Amino acid sequence: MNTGDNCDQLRQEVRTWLLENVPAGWRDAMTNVGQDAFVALQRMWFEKLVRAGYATPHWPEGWHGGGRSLSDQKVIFEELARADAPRLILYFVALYHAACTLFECGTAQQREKYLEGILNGQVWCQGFSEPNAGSDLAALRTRAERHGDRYIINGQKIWSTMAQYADYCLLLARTDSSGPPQAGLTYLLLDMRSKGVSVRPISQITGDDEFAEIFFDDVEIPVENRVGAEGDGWAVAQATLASERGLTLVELTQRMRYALPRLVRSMREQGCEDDAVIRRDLGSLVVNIDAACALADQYLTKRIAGAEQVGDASVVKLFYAKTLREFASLGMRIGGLESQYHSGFMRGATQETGHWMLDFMNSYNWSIAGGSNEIQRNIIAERMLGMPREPKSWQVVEGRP
Amino acid sequence: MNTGDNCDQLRQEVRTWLLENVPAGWRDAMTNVGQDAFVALQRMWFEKLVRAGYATPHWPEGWHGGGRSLSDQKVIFEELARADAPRLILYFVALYHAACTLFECGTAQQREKYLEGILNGQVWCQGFSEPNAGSDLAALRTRAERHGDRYIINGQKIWSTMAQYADYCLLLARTDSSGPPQAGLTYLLLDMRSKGVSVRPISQITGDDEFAEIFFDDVEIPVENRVGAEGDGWAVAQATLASERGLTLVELTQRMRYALPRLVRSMREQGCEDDAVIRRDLGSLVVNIDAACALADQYLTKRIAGAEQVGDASVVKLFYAKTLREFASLGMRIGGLESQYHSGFMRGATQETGHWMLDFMNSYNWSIAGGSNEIQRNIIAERMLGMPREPKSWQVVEGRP
Amino acid sequence: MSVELNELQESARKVIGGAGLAANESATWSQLVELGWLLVSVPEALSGLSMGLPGACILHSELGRGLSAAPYLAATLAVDAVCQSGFSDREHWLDRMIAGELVTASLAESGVQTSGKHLCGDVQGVQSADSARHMLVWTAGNELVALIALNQPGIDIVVKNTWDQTRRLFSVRLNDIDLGEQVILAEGASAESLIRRLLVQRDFALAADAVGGAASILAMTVDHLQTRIQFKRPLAMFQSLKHRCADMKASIDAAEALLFDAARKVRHEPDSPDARIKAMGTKSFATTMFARVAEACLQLHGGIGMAVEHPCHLFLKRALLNEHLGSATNVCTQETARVLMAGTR
Amino acid sequence: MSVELNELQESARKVIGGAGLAANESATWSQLVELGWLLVSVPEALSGLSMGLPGACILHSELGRGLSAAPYLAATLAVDAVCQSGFSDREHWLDRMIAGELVTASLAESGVQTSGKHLCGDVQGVQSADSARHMLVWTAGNELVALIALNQPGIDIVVKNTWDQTRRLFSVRLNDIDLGEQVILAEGASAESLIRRLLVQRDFALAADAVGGAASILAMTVDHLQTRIQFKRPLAMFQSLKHRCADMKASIDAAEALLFDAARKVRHEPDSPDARIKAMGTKSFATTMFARVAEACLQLHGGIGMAVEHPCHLFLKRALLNEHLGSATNVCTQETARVLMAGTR
Repeated sequence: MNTGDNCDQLRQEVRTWLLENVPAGWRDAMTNVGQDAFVALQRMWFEKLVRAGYATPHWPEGWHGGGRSLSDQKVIFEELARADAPRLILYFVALYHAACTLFECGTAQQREKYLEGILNGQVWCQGFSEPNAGSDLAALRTRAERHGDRYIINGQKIWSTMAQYADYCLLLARTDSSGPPQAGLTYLLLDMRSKGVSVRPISQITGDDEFAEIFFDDVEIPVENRVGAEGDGWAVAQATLASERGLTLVELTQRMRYALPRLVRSMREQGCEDDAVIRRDLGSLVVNIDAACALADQYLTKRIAGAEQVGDASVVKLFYAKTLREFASLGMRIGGLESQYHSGFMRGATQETGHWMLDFMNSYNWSIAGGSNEIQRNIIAERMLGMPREPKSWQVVEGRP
Repeated sequence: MNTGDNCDQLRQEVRTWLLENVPAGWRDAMTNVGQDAFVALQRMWFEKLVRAGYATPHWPEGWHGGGRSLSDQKVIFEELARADAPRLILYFVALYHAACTLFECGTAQQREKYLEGILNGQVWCQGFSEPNAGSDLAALRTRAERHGDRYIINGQKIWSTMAQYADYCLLLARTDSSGPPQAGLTYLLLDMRSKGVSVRPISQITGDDEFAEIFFDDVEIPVENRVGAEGDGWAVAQATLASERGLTLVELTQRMRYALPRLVRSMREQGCEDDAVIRRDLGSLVVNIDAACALADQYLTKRIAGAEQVGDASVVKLFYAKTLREFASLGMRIGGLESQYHSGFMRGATQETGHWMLDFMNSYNWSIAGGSNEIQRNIIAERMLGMPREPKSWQVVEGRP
Repeated sequence: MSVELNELQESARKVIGGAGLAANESATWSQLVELGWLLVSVPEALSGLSMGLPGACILHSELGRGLSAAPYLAATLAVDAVCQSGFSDREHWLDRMIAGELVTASLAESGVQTSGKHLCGDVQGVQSADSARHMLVWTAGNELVALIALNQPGIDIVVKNTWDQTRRLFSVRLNDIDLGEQVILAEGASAESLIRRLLVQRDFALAADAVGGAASILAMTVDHLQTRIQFKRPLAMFQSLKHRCADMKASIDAAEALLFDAARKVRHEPDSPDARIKAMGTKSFATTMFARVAEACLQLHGGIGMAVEHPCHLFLKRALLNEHLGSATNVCTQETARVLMAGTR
Repeated sequence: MSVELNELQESARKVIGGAGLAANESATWSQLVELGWLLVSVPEALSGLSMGLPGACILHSELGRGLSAAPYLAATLAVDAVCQSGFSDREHWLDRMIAGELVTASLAESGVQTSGKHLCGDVQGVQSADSARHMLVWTAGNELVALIALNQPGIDIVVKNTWDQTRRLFSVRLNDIDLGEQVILAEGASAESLIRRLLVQRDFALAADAVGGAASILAMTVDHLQTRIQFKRPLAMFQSLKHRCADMKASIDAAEALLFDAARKVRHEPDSPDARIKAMGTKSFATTMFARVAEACLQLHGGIGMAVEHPCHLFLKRALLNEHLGSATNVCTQETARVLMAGTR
């Protein structure tokens, strides 16, 4: 891992900038407020980061802020975590999924059209999952029928993060049902203001509604909005999914570490700072977090060295999800009965807010979404340990266990 | 559950008898001794129990000690546990598996021939498992070929408890390989002194050798030693396996409860009786043991009421195995480095001896043997919860996870 | 389980099951009043069903299974306290309570103290306090049990917004409440034993609620796995999910066995120190089990479990709240260890 | 990992792997002496490889993978203590040690005290004491580090019959050993920092041993599951077994990442309090992980895992012993919590 002069200088620079620019008290300002306040904060923070060049360090050279090495990006993310800066949740799909897909698979024309828009604050969402294709993307059924220079879309997407705010959508749809399921998918860019698009936010068990369903009723998309060839959607989607691997986990694991003092303060508030059982579990959590940070760091180091292997990301995500759950669980134990009272709803704060029950429920985002723990275990067992895959098709027949 | 006068009177009677008859200091006498001493103790204790009628309360009326109700049997087992009496490991197969099989499926002639021998101290072993048929009995391959009025046996058995001491063996062998695997099995009674039988004790990781392999090289068994019809072996084996269900678990869970003071004494010896973390885990173990006892008790109550359902026994065994492991693990934590030194080898003591590492390893007997935890989970999921069975046959094909 | 208890369970399951999950609070309350469920543990001498702790556990378990909103637990505590007390007006109070006038109580630890002739302090976890005219209180120091009117000066009732939406909890602040004007049920040694009795019932009830809730969410989860198709097969075909369900089934059965075993063992002396320890052990085992089961079931539901429209989260939130009501889990385990150690030479 | 470390790892894996599991102690010892592995953390100035903690972790991890019997851990502690000390005879001692004369040390907590000019007390967990002429000791109170001859009067060496058969531990009793006749390596403040440095190395070494051992037993278990046929298919096809292997893989990877991350972070100040905390955390995490992995692997082996002829149990016993060597797990977690709390406003 490069910890040389360049990195140290950048670290100092980012740290100083954050000290001056992270909106003071943003957590309190985001507690028990409506969506508008949240969107306004995200926009303000996005613009600041874009201007400073810290929102797009992963973009190629030539683009604003772009051309940074992975190790420089890591420094930026670590410092964002350290400074407890807001996460750019509203712009995440735009900055990572959309941008990286366009850089990797888009045409020059598409890049020109959309990337500038992203820098100007256009919000994107991802339309991959469907009600019957959650973990199993190959089963998706939203249809895209070619009519001349347009595709006509009918169907439904679900679990689309912040779709209700989105200007554009990364849409994976089926253009062919005749061959193998993965071969019939096509990747399209959809203007969310198109006729026939409707969005219904999903009320979550946290009280939030950061996910939404999207319904398509004869929605038209021009053929030039296709990314890659017709039927190449599966491959393009892989580029989308790989776009932020690693860095996000570095940031999130570091955020856990910097959030540990919240547990300690809770212990003091609850007068249980001398409880040996709680202290033992706290000590054990600290080490688990160190391990999660080390795993994420090692993973990024491997990526920098071009030595990433299939399954590496699954290990990090699985371990992170487990540790995050432990974090929130310990918080609840410390908080006692009080942890079961609504202590305010903090928008966009995601993890380790100190509202332990909220944090606990949010931790399921990491064990279910983006490939559930179960899917990650399959990948690790099959692709790292070389154990047999689950059979492709499977007859339900009676037989001894 | 009957807790009426009869039971209370029996309890008092058994308790008094045990007070006078349990060999004082038998645990110390069994520590670091050879097999002969162990066999001698078992024989002595067996004879005492037979004479008192407490070895065969589950036998039918008319047989010595027999004709007791299940609730009376429960009282006897509870009191044996309470008195920390030696378990009759050497005679277990004879008293339960062999006797119950003969009562249920044997001919009058077979019963006459063998049951008296059992009461006189003949040792039996069970020849079911094979190297490639552990959890999967239907796959067993030891052959029994009919030649006139004899079967000729060739093959191998494994994990046969105390086969090296056995006079007879309950043998499950294949007489037919043409049909469905379970249909070709036949149940035979084998004199272990027959020509061609050889026994090799298996050295266990505990230092014990209570299991053995049995090899058959053209061993002859007279046809009259067959139990049930040729090809009915699977059904007869079920009777064998069901023969001691319930009572053993009542006894074992009660033994855990009465062994708890050993943990407390260890804590005092190690000076950690005020360690809050250990105390918390001890308290939690106590409740787990209460739950295990309650489960075993409930199970027997169901059997008495004729209300047993498939899977009930699996739940009890799974929970017992888990709790037993916790018991020994806590013992090791309390014992610290000392728990990792050989503290003596106690023959026939099975569980919760206070030699924590020995106990820990012995606890695998309950999570692996007699239907592993994994098999029990299958039974619970499939037959209690109604989830699909594992497919009968399964092609290894590539496919998404 | 006796025939009597079995019948009670069957009829309760029919009633609660018929009303659907998390049914309307006041409708459930009226129904259970009508069915005479408040009489389940009342002694025969007072025209009750005299089914003691086992009977109460049956009903609490079914109410947990249905995520019932009715303040049955609080009400039965008050009913029992009145039954146990010898005060003159007892029958009159009992009649009103059995007829459906709610006297509520706290499901949490008491924060009440006597100060001269007055009561002060916070009572947390009071069920449906806005529907009650009176509340049963006991002091943290075990000196006193009383019924106090909730509409008198010096009482502040604050609704607590719990994550669990299936029950409504309040905190009630007592500001120098004059004892002379309240109904005193017990004082001194008899208060100590009555309070122990109440805490035993409370902990058993929470444990029973947990057992019923866990069985219910597991059944729902198995149904989900049987019907949800991924990779062209029902999720229930995946062995790792099957095994997790099996483990949950085993721990639910263990908690249930423990619950009824302990309830039967202490039913004749529910105010004894032994009953208290058994209740604490059962409560901590069952509520911890329920929380872990509900956590796992949410995971097994996948995305849909995160949506408010699916009832999965209602179980999780009730389970996590139960963990923090009644005796604290760490106190339960420490006390259990203490008793074992004190009894070991 | 640097290219250098990678190369060290590859060559060590070849050597240890080639010798087979739990290879002969003295053959392994000779081989590692010959390969210069005792020099791995010795400073360049003393003709060492100067690869510090990360280099040591590589080798310990490979030795754990192979269930090595050689007293390498004890020996490197003694070598390091000599390197760090300024005593006149240093180079001479170092030459003898590097050439293969074993100076052993304890892998457990020290029970040694100074009493006037004498040393007293028990030293537990001394590796292969019967092959050594000297032993490194430090006092429990951190006053002193010394080399003492094992063949002098007042020394009682007792072999301890550990369940782990892959290493040989002894306890050494010191009865009024005259300090004047021993080689004193450090006293006072410099002893305190040297002892900290030794404990850090010991804990890292045990953690590395655990990481290597766990990776090894998991690989063996996956092989077993791939080849063992039950119900007409390899056990490795059963998803619940696959998922348990996946969970183990994740925790082994986490321990390994933690190990090398922590070793790298403290390599320049391995005698600092921060190094001590990191070493304790890493040790408790890794040895707990190894014990849980080995426990599960034995279960996954089924009956054959219970037979002494299969090496599965060797890993389990080494894993459980490792948990009880070095800093005690409960002390590690309590200390980690203490440091966090002290640093939190």
